[in-house]
Amino acid sequence: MNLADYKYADIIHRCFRCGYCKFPVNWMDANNCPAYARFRMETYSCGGRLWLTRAWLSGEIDWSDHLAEILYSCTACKNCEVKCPLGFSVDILNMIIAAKAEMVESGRILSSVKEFLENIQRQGNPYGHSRVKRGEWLEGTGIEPYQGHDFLYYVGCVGSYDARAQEVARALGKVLQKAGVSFGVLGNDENCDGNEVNKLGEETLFEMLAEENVAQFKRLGIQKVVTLSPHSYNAMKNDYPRFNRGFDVMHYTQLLESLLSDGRLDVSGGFDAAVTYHDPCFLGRWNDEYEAARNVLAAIPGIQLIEMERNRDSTLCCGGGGGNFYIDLLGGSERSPARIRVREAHATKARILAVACPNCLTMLEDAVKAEGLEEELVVRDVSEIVAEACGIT
Amino acid sequence: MDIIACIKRVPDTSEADAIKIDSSQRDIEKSGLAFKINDWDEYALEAAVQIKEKLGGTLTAVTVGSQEWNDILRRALAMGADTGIRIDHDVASEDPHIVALILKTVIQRLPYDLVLFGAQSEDFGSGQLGAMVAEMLGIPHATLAVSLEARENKVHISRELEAGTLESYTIELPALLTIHTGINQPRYISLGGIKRAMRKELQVMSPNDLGLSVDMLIPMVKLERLELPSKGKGAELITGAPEEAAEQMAKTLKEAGIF
Amino acid sequence: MYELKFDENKCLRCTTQACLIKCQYIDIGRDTAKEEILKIAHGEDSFVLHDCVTCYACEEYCPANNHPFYLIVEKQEELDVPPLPRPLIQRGVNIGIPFRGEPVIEEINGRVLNMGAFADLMYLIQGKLFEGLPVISMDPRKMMHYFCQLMYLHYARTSVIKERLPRIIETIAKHKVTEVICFHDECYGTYTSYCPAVGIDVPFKPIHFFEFLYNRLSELKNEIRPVNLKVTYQRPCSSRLSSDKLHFVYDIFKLIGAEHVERKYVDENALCCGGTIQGQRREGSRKRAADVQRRNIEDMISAGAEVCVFNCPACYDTLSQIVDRRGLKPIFMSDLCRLAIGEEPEGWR
Amino acid sequence: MDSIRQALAEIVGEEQVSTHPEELYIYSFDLGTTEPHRPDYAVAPRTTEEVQGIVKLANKEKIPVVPLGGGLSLAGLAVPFKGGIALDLKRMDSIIEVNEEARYAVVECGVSQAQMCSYLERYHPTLTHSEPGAPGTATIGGNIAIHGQGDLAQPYGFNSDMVNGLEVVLPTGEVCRFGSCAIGASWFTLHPLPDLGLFLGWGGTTGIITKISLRLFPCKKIRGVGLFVVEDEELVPEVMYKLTHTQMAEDIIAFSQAIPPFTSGLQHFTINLAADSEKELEFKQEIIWDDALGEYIRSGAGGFLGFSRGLDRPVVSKTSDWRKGGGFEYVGSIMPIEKYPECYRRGREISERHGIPYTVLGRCIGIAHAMMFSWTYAFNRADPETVKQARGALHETDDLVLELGGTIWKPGLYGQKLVVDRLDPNTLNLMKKVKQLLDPNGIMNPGNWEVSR
Repeated sequence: MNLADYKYADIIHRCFRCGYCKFPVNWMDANNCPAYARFRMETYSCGGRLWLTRAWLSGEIDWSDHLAEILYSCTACKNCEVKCPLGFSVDILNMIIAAKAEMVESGRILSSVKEFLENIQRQGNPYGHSRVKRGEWLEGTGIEPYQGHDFLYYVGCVGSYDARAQEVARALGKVLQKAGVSFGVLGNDENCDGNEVNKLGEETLFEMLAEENVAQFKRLGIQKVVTLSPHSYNAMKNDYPRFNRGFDVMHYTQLLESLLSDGRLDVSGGFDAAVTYHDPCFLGRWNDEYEAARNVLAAIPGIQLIEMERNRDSTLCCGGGGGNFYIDLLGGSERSPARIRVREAHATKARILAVACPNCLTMLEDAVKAEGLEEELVVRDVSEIVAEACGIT
Repeated sequence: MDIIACIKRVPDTSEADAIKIDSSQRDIEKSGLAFKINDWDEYALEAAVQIKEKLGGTLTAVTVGSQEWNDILRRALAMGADTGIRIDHDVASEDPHIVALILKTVIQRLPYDLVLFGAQSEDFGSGQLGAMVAEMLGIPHATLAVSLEARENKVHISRELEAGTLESYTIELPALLTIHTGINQPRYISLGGIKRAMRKELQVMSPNDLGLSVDMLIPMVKLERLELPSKGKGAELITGAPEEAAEQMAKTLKEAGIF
Repeated sequence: MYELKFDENKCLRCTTQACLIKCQYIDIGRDTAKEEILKIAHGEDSFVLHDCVTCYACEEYCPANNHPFYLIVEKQEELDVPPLPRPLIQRGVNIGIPFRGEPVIEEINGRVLNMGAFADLMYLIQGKLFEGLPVISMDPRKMMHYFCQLMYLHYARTSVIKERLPRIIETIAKHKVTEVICFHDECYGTYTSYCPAVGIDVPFKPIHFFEFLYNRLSELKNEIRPVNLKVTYQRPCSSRLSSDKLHFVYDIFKLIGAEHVERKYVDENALCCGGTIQGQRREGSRKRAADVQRRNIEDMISAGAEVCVFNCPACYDTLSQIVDRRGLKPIFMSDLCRLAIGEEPEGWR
Repeated sequence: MDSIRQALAEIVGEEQVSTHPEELYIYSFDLGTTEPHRPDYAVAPRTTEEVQGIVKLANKEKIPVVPLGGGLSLAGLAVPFKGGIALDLKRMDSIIEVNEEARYAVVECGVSQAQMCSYLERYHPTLTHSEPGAPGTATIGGNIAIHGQGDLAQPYGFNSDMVNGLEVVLPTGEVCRFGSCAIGASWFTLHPLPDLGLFLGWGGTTGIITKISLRLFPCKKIRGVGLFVVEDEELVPEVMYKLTHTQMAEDIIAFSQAIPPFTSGLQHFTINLAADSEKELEFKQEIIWDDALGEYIRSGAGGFLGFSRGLDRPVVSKTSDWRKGGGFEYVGSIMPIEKYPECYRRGREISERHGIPYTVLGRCIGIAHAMMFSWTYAFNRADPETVKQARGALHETDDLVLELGGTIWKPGLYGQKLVVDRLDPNTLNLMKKVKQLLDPNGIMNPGNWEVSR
């Protein structure tokens, strides 16, 4: 691979490295790029990555594990894109993903990324757990396998396999049951949505997953999909159209919002706590959906909603995107984005840190433990909060 | 340099409890299982590809197995092998000697300087195959190679002994090596790579084509039955604050005489 | 060269002198008015040439359609009494110079929406109303190739208009267009009023933006939910060139359930946004503009308007912040229409 | 294992030291035309103590230390010409104290300009600091180390004139304080203690500024920009003079550029006004547009383009995209305002000779005591030819500055030599002594301001 063959050869040199990509929209601090916040070296800012990518492709520096770490520590949170003042800002993140794709094609990637992708190739999930266990979370929920229901409830890998996220998957299932929504799931036949695969640069694998999912959904006559994870939502909403997606997709917070406004959900049980909400990147910055979850929370009696300093398009990513909830290049420090974020949430004096993404859930919950804040701050998914307000236990 | 790498297809056993014995009691339930290149063989392949990238020559990947086994040859081709050869013979629970015989017969017919095997297989793990084939071919061999440097007509290797002691050899070619994990970092095989590899040559031949008649392939060892290990005593779960837990853990390990 | 079709006899025969008497910025009696307009026609200097705020209104006032405003501007140029300081004129004239390459011409063979010099306002033509409608001049870097140039009436530079306009028309025609919906009614006025007045051919049929909006809304009638807003309309100078289309403003309001409040400064008496006035050479122009704006907005408020609807982006730039500070919501007409069919235009809270 | 790397890791922690080619590559660059040079170590300290430790180590080992803030000088002032340690100070970003009554803020050197602005907007809305025209990532420390100016330069002067106190780590490792803080009092004034002025404008060659007490100024409720334009560059000095005489404006900048065409050949002024009420605003507008500038408008020589409320944060990085090339560099000068017309004309000639669209700007410093006049040259990072062009133009411009009787602001190596060659020998001699006294081993940002050679 040399620069000339690189998809963005004609623009990658245009980054001046002014550093705007590091800021939140309100300029409050220069560390809103999760990787930069973690390492505080220029290499880890978006500009640094672009310059290094160009240097690598033009042979000024060689491939190395460290170079791969720098590129793969990008969580694709899109903060840089929101903030970059230049005309090509729409592509600054694509340029980094394309660089990852070069590494994938050459076969030279970090072993953790290799593992992540091979696991998905084999088992359809990043953990490498067996396909035949994907539906285990369903036990005792009475949730039906999809069969001509109004909605397919697409759970995704984290919700299917991560013990904590499984609780959330079940909670949402119960809420939908309570609201009388007609929905079913795919269980063991559900496959990875490919969002992270795509952001990790494994384009062909992503295409395969997308094509298979679209085909399967068509076969089953699925018209509407509601996803647990914003990552699945993003892939299906923004990337699947390339594979003539034949269905509509919404994130569960959007569904809950409309169920509430249609009076189909009775949350009069209330939820008595000060709550602060963390925007998932793939709902917020990627899909401009900042209000659905807030409206849901605001509709619940007893909730006092407090905003963190950095919210909506200024949100600091939990550090789990771009596969980092598994490859974990940003963990292991008090400067891990998840821990910074948890401290920010704690500073609001809220008791509950509400999330709407299973990746954020696991990242932030671990961070709460690492910060020793279990007594003062609890991470709950919006669906769990709604479940409680509906009197589901 | 012309290299031959012999590889095997094994189930992905990262989750032991996904493994079940089938009704014949001589094999495992294949349904719902994912298969892959035997771990050790992947290191052997990577080693071969690296030599080829350095010194040029050809790399042929060989395997003995049924139709489904093509997929591991495709991966080998995607990694950098020029040709893939499958000898169509069901070796599910086969006597290593038979597999060795088949492999030897193929290898003889090919040009080669270096033959690489994984040190053992993840499933049966007998670790005999490499050595047997070397003996049958009558070429020098070394097992459990943890480092490998190839020159035009010789290879420098070191192999791991007990307690991590290393011994080093220079071996004249042709020779056969069995490769240990950790000798390199096998590259990622992208799906795009596999698609492109579809264009490469994949030969299939039967033992017959190799002049091996059925009676030559009668196993000397027969597998009688497989069973899962019976569950051991429940593990002890250590709880409490990190300090205490650590202390408790240390105590338990001492008592167990582990340190 | 193109000649303004001005007929002095029409003025001689005229009994109204509406052109100057109705002017809201010059205080003048009927007799003086007649003298002055004839002086101007004869190419003599007149205080009118100095005091004109270039609001276009007299084009509308003239009962004989004799183009008094075009005349005034031509004479301002001839006699070198520009309403604006020299650097503003040079700056303005240079604004229209394309400098970022030629536009890509794809053939439409039919009806098209022309964004003219407002390619950066694409966000105003989103949603159902504009579905499937081909658009030209979508690239801000190339939009000056579609700039109707009429703005130079404020700069006493009809020479620039006459020099550049034919090339612009050529560019638009290259798209093989039949009907051209003009995003801004300054373009519409250019092709329906100015071009005939000076004899420039227009090889396509111009459509007024509001006429288009009205027809689209009628097609989508059953999706309209009344907006129930008290609205007022900031009429731009350019709309003086297409008074016959003004009724579409009210037709649209009726269709979408917007109540147009009763005002003093409306229709013929509409007040200028002040944008061009504030920079003029004439003593006290900045304050004059501020005063016009104050009267205008106080009238909006006392009439009980909640929303100020805009057509012209220049008016919007000049007034939106100010009306906003006074508690009125500024909105473009197209966005108001989008509201009515249940869409959420950007910038509407 | 490199023992110096080891020692550095012990001071700042493993993760804050790098000898990886990736970090060394990135820290070898200036964003302008200066040739890159790789450091041996990239280090990002968090505290004054860590900086101290690093400097002591560097002294012992005789290796260079190159302090770096936003790295936006564009003049190569933080390029490690002699290798050594690239010291990224952006982790030192605490705003330690804001004193509303005495109007000052004590901050660590790595606080970014944008961070400072939004912090004040949020927590002290009645106060503001003089924000430079640089990207918001520029740091407070870096800015005063190069005598920067900001959007309050017109009424109050250079940012380095707004210092109420300093904490500096000397090249030999001692921590020194200057101003009232040096006697244990609060950080409210630099005077009247004996003046040591050894660090401002030295570009990190005499020590590392770690803490700054920065003067803050009243921030009025309404702030906005008025635009005025003249054809004749000869008018600019008198317009500046009249404007400053009113003492009603904040920032005053005159500029002219080839692109877009409507700015070409004209002199535009941006004039910042601030007021707490509509009444005050209208009063100031009347004084400025109608009284001070009215004559130009009536004569047709000058035009008022309107006043718009709200100040945007500078986005100069857009300049780098003019040639779709990601690069620009400018020569900044401190000039008498009467030189504006010549600066403009000669600068235009240079640009045209080098085939670069001209861009010039003059920002008023103090009530017209001087201006910072800059000539900007954009280049295409991917096209070495354009980089060479720009470099040529920059050097010619450095010569021009001195020819016109100005001084070069934050000169690069070429400009530094021009200045040193013209320096009064006694002054130069004193600078040498100061440098030798403070930095006996010559470890601080070597290559820059090498007065002692």
